[in-house]
Amino acid sequence: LVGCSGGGKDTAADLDGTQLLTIPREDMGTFDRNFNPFSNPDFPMTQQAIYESMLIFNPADGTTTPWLATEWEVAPDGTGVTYHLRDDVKWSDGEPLVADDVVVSFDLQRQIRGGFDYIEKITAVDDTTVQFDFSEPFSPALLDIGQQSIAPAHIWREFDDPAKETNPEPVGTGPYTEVTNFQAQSFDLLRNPEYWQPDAQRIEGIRVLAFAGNDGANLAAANGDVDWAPQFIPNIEKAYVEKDPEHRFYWFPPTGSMVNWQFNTTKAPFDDANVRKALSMAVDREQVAEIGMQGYTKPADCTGLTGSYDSWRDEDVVSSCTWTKRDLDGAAKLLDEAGITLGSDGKRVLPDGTPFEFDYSVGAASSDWVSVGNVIAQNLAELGVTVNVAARDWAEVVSGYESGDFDSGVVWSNSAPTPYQFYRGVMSTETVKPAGEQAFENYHRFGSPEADALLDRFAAASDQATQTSVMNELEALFAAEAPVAPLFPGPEWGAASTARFTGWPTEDDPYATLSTRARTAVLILTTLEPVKG
Amino acid sequence: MSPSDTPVLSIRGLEKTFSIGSAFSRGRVRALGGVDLDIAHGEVVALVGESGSGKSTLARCLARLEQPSGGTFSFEGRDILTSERRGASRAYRSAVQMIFQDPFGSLNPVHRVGHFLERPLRLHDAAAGRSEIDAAKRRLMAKVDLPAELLDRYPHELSGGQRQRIAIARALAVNPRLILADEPTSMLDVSVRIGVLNLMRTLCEQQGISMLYITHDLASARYIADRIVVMFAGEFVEGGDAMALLADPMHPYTQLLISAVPDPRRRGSFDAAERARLRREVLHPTACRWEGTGDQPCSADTPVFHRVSDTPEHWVRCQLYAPPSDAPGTAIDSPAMDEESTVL
Amino acid sequence: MSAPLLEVDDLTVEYVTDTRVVTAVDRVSFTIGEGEVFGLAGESGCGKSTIANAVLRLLRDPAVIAGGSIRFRGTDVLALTAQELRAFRWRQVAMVFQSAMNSLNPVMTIGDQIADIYTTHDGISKKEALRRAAGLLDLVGIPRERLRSYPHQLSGGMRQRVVIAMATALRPPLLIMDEPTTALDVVVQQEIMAQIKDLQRELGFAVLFITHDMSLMVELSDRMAVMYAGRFVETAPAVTVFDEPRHPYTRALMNAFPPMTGPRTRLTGLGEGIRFAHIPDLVPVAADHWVAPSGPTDSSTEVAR
Amino acid sequence: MSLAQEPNAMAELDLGGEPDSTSRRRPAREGLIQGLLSNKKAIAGLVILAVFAAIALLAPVLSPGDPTLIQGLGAQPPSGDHLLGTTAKGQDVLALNLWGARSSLFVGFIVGILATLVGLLVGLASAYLGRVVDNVLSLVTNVFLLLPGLPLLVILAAFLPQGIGTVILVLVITGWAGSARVLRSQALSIRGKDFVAAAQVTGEGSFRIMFREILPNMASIVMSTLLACIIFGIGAQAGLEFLGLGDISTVSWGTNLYWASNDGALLTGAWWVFVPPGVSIALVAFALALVNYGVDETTNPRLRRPRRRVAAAQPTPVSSKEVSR
Amino acid sequence: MGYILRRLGFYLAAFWVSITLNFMLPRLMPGDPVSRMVARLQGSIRPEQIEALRRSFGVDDAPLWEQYVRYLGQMLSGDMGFSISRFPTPVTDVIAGQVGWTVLLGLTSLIIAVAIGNLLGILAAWRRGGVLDSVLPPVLIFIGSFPYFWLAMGLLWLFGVTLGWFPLRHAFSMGTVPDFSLDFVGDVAYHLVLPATSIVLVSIGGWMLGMRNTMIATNAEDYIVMAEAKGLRPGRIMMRYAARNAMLPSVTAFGMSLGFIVGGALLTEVVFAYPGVGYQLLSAVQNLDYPLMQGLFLTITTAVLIANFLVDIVYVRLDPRVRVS
Ligand SMILES: Nc1ncnc2c1ncn2[C@@H]1O[C@H](COP(=O)(O)OP(=O)(O)OP(=O)(O)O)[C@@H](O)[C@H]1O
Ligand SMILES: Nc1ncnc2c1ncn2[C@@H]1O[C@H](COP(=O)(O)OP(=O)(O)OP(=O)(O)O)[C@@H](O)[C@H]1O
Ligand SMILES: [Mg+2]
Ligand SMILES: [Mg+2]
Repeated sequence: LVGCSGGGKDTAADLDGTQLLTIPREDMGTFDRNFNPFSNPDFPMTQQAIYESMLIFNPADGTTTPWLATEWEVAPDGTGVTYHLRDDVKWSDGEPLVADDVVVSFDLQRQIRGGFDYIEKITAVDDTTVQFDFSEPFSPALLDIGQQSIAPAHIWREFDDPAKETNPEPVGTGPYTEVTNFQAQSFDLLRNPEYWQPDAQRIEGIRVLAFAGNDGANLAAANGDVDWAPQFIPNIEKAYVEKDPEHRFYWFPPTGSMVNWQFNTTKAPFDDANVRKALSMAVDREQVAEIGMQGYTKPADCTGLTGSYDSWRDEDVVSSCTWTKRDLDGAAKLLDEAGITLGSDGKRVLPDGTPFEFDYSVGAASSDWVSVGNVIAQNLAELGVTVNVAARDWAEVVSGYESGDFDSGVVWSNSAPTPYQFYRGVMSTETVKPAGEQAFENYHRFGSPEADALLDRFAAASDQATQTSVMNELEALFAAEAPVAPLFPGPEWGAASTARFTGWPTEDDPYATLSTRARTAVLILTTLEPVKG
Repeated sequence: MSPSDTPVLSIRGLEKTFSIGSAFSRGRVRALGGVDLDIAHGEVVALVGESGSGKSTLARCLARLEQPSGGTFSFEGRDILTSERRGASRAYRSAVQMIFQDPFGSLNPVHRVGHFLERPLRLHDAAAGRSEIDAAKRRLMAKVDLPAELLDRYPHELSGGQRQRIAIARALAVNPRLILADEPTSMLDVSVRIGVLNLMRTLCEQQGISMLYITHDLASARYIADRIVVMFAGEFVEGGDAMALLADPMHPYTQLLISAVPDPRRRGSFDAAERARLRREVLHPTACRWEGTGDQPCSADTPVFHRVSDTPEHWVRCQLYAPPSDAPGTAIDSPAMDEESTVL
Repeated sequence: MSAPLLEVDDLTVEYVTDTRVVTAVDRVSFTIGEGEVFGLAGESGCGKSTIANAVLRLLRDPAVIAGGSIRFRGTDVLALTAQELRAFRWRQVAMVFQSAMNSLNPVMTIGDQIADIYTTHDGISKKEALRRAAGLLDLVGIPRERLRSYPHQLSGGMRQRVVIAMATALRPPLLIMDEPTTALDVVVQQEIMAQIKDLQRELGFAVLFITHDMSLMVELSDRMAVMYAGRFVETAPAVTVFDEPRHPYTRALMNAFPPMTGPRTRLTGLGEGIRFAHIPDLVPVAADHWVAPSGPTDSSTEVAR
Repeated sequence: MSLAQEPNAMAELDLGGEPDSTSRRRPAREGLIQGLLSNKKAIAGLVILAVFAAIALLAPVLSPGDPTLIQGLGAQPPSGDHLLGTTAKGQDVLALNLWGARSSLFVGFIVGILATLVGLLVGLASAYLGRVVDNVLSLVTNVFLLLPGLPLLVILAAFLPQGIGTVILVLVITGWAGSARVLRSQALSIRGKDFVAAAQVTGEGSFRIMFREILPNMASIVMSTLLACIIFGIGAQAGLEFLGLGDISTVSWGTNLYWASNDGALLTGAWWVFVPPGVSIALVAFALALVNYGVDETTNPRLRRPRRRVAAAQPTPVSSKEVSR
Repeated sequence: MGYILRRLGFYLAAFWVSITLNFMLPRLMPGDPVSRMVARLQGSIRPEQIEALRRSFGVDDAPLWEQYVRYLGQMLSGDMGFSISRFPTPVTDVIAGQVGWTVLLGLTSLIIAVAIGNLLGILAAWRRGGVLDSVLPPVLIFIGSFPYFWLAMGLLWLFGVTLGWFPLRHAFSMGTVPDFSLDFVGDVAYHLVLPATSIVLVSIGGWMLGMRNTMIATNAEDYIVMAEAKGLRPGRIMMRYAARNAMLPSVTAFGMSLGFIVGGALLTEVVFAYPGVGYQLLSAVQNLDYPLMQGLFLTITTAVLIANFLVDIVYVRLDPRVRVS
């Protein structure tokens, strides 16, 4: 009764191999029983332990693991994909997985959550073959489609209103599907009796704990009450690792979205690429990463690509580019050329005589990015440019972004298995909306016809070589135009302890990221082994 | 009718009903049930009655601190309620002043004495300059027999009697023609009471000010007033020349009141049985006021006043005194209109 | 004359605050005989209530009985322990306070408040106590069903009668009445006084009667004292005080009440701001008539600041 | 006291006893100030307040430059260089707290003053004008009193643009009703006094009566309402900012706490970041409460500490003999 | 009876005002829940999914009055729609699951604070100048001056983390199944200790001081002196005569504090990861989950209004003077 059970404080006697893998969920103070894989936001472990996808892309090492599908073919003209499903997979209620399940899942996904607009038709060719036809060539679709969670058609067809279904007793193909002991602040997931890889179910089950915020979850992690700490932990060395250095470790691969400093290019002088570059050059990204992000990430380069896309990165572009390295003199020169000159008071003025002073918008809730803003403001002050860190409510900030009513601000980029979506989001004219009209991406409103052409070529290319060469051109274009100033790749938080479970992915063995919300989590769940005795 | 014959104040059927509680309730208290009264120039009328009979309410209505719910009154011939609908005019304020019961409550403790005299002087005599006002203040202090150096004091530094004198001086500052004095001495220490009464009497006599003197102390009413009106449960029940009325009270309630006044000279005359009878008669719920029998003209619907003595002013409103044909009393419409009716 | 019921000798009461010491009662002596009505008159703040409360030792914190003695039927009241005092109170001396409005607990029924007396002093059951309480109400002519009323449901006069009934509950030999009727209507006031008179005739208790209404006092008391600034200035039988007041302050008091009979003559009260200072001890001027000496043109008066 | 306490909870409860009549008769303002200056608790409170006020005013002198400046190594415990250590970002904790006093005290006092002012206007108008005005204003006041304060605060803070102005506005909106209620009931009792009627009979206008006759008599209650509102303001601002609903780009004790918790100060054992803002808030609130205590004791001498221990029902002591218990 | 009806009328009016406010507030702010969610999930929602999200959450473009009418209808029928941030759980389910814990925490701490605080106040006032009277009030005021989340965190770190005496989080141990066994109730009580203590510590001073001051005023009443003169035992005078009357303002304050129960435990819930509506309100606000926000606010307000109404009824029982009128 006394004390909290279920944590790393267990004595050896408790480690009988049946201990539950304890995972915190830091942004849900309480749980409502809702295992609908199509609802937003994701309910903990639903997409990881209960439902699975046809393949799993691991951004940490760029590999793709076949999962519910064993193999796939991309149509030569890039206008379709065919997946072949595993034939030994059963739903947790004993029904076999069939192609129709995939068809229904995509119908539901498109109907409830939207997206996949490029898919024209989905056909269940036979029980294990499902074919997707696109309206136009779209090579990034392979991973996109492959990572969609598949739900059982025989169950979901029965629901009157799938969007509002809370699915309290989920039926999935994942390793841990049996919900037990569901309480407002914790629930357990036990083994799927019908799992297709019974050998991989080495742990007894998963216990998820609810926390009303990072503080509580961090405390639990520091105290050793959880095995896995997938949330942001400040000063993690001291706060977490140091308390049990033998077992605890963390690994923050730079595989999240790229965090950019965007400028409203519909406003002068931000419409001038050189000004953008100059501002970017004034930023001390090392300091930004060190202080703003507690050293948990590293500076971005001129490609704007995160660690997920290391295989795409063109080292030539990286080495020839200058505007992501701190160079105050260079920045000053560029600004002088743009007519933004230093006034007598040490502050720069625009050609029209007004002081060069603008806002850095950021959501107040993202305290790390506010700190980043503070560092940037401090950096730019040295250049004679005044940046006001305007930390406001995210909704307000985003609505400013959407309508194009902002000076500059911090923004995340699209993340997807290939850099296509990233470059489309920052450079394509298709995503540019005139100021005043609501935009959902490309808030900075930069479009380049050149980029459009390259993006189209990339989408149509079905062979790796062509894709790589097109991508190199896109990278060079990005480096030349600097549509946004990439700051650093968002790290994917992850820390864990080997006190009770071993087999975690690490920097040396990056078979998955250490995130509980990524698709790759299922790889971890099927790899971990309980510590015994 | 010469101007001096016009009563200074003439009240007709004045009513006041209080609704108690807040917006959601409907409770009502009838504090004034339609009273008539005339006060002549320079006359001191005492209004006596039990606690809660509506004496203060009448004074407050006349001072325009409450809005009457019915009836009219006119001041110097002008119908006030119709001519000054929204609150009192400054002219009315400068003619009618009020003195309150509690000298501790009626002087704001945060102001100096001078302030209480200065404000009315400023408000009602705009042209006056600094020095004139100072002189006026000193004159006022002299009038109420107080040294001028008290002007710099705060009220709490004065004795009760001194405070009440300041209150009187404040009322006098505007040269009023009518003063409403609501139990001005009941809160004062006994030893200084008489001094204040003397002062008020003197002022009225010297300056021809009329006064409505409200009290429940019959002895002081007798001491100061020309005329006494007895009030009971929001109605006037008897009125007349002060000495005559007290010498020969007609209404049982008046009798009760008089018998209740302790008087050492009547030591031992205290008759509990007689008092109990009177009290029963007055306060017994069925002993309705003016409940006439069929042929007698005095009832609640058509209350009639009975003249009950040789002095024309002494009247009573009680069915006990319904005049038999040979009695000296005669029914009259209203005591207050009596004078006019004799003129007509 | 038999031994007096209450003997107060040289009583001095001080209010000791941080900044100053106020002597509210200054070397006051008087006696009350069995069944006697003793009146105490004087201006507001002269110390009347202080004397009354001192007798029961009810005075609160800054007050200290600085000297003198209080004896009740021979017992030294000032020597009683808290325990003994509780037994002494109400059984020997009961008290009626200035305002009945405030001396009844607003959230307890009348019955409970009366019953409290019996359950505490006589140790009888609540039921029995309530039965006796009903009897008490009969005594003052209030219907028994009023036992279940709360104080605010009664008129001022009824409340005061309830308090008087309570005071007589244990048939104490001495009743202290501190301005028992000031807050009441004249008519009701007379009613109450009559009631007290009746009860006193019936039960034979002595009364220490405090008021500043001289007429009332003279009418009711056997003997009276006039008090000024914590000191007695005159004591005598009531009629004597009325007929031949000796001290100027007593004279002023007597003048303050216009008569209800006789011609209207102009009275003069005590001049505004006149204060008497240094009142000497009383000296006898006639049998049973004591006065503090002061010249006809009183040299010891001074004008207050 | 912090967000937890309803504003004015104390002031309200204090109304239980009518102030002693002897002090009522003294002119309220002078007596109040004199009384406060001779009350030990009040003086202690005023001294603490003065120290913090000095800190706030002198922050630019005591710690020149931008307090948020990042000065090298983070998370350093107190040392000679940094008397209170540094934050995880390497900012000087002492500088942050010195500068934080400015915003916290500013917001607290402004909120206190505005909330009291609004409450005063509503209370006076309600009490003096009566009838419909009173009914409507009382309804609104009571509704605002009953609306759960903190949730309303959180929702309002979320809905208005972030910034110090919003914080002030929100706190005033949620804080005025308490003072209005207290002030109204006080104004109502003064409105019933004869000197108000006397002023009316003299011919004074409503405005003058409200502000020159009624208001000065409310000095002490206005004062304690003000103090209670300031306490509320400081505490509630800290709470809002701690939740990240305030203006996190200002430096205040609340934002310092926010950053401390954000940077895991407790988790890493950096108590020196976490303790100073909390203690500063507590000290200021305590000081204000002490002054309030003093106001109470001044207006109601009964509340003063007796010279000796006394039980309420103890018999009157006899000076010659020892007090019998 | 009239009094009760009058209060009822007032509460209905208050209810209407608050539901209207509840309707207006979310619609006054910039941004919509979908943008907020996009911002929060930072990149994991694709731009092309936004329209679908809007559709499924039913972000409404109908004219305001139409929305208002519909809203009133829904509120009266108890239909609060679906939570956006926890789609598709109905708002009523979200609230129903949590409100009990909040009430448990809030009510427990309120009752403890009121009971102990008032008792201390009574004793302090009864024995003026004693330890309770002179030492305790300043100490309690000082403790109460700390921001209550600060105190909560301090307690958590001291007694939870460092000393390990109490659990760090949640309302009961993980893995236990709620039932009414002694074990479970004990477990819940054990988890309640720290959160409740933090609230009690902060609020107890106010209660004590309030009670003490009223009680001191009450002790000077004539009916207390009369009770003493009657020779009653001090204990009886203290409880039946003095405390019974001095309690009345506390009862009203208690009613007011009920508002604090539901909303006020917000930060405490966050610090101790305690389930409850307070935290949910905060997250609803952060996610712009209008339906949940409205539902919570409405629930809280309704609860407070009903509770106050009950307090009014109790008050009528306690204070016979308001029964008539
Ligand atoms: N503002 C008010 N609201 C409601 N009722 C009132 C108000 N003022 C007076 N009353 C009621 O009107 C009646 C008459 O009151 P009023 O004060 O005029 O009596 P009074 O004769 O002056 O009594 P007293 O001798 O005690 O001063 C009383 O029953 C009183 O309760
Ligand atoms: N608690 C107190 N502290 C200091 N002085 C006090 C206190 N109580 C009474 N006094 C002083 O003691 C004196 C006598 O007061 P007391 O109440 O006995 O007068 P009283 O004759 O009963 O007056 P009243 O006729 O107004 O009732 C007064 O001058 C008063 O100022
Ligand atoms: Mg009156
Ligand atoms: Mg007295």
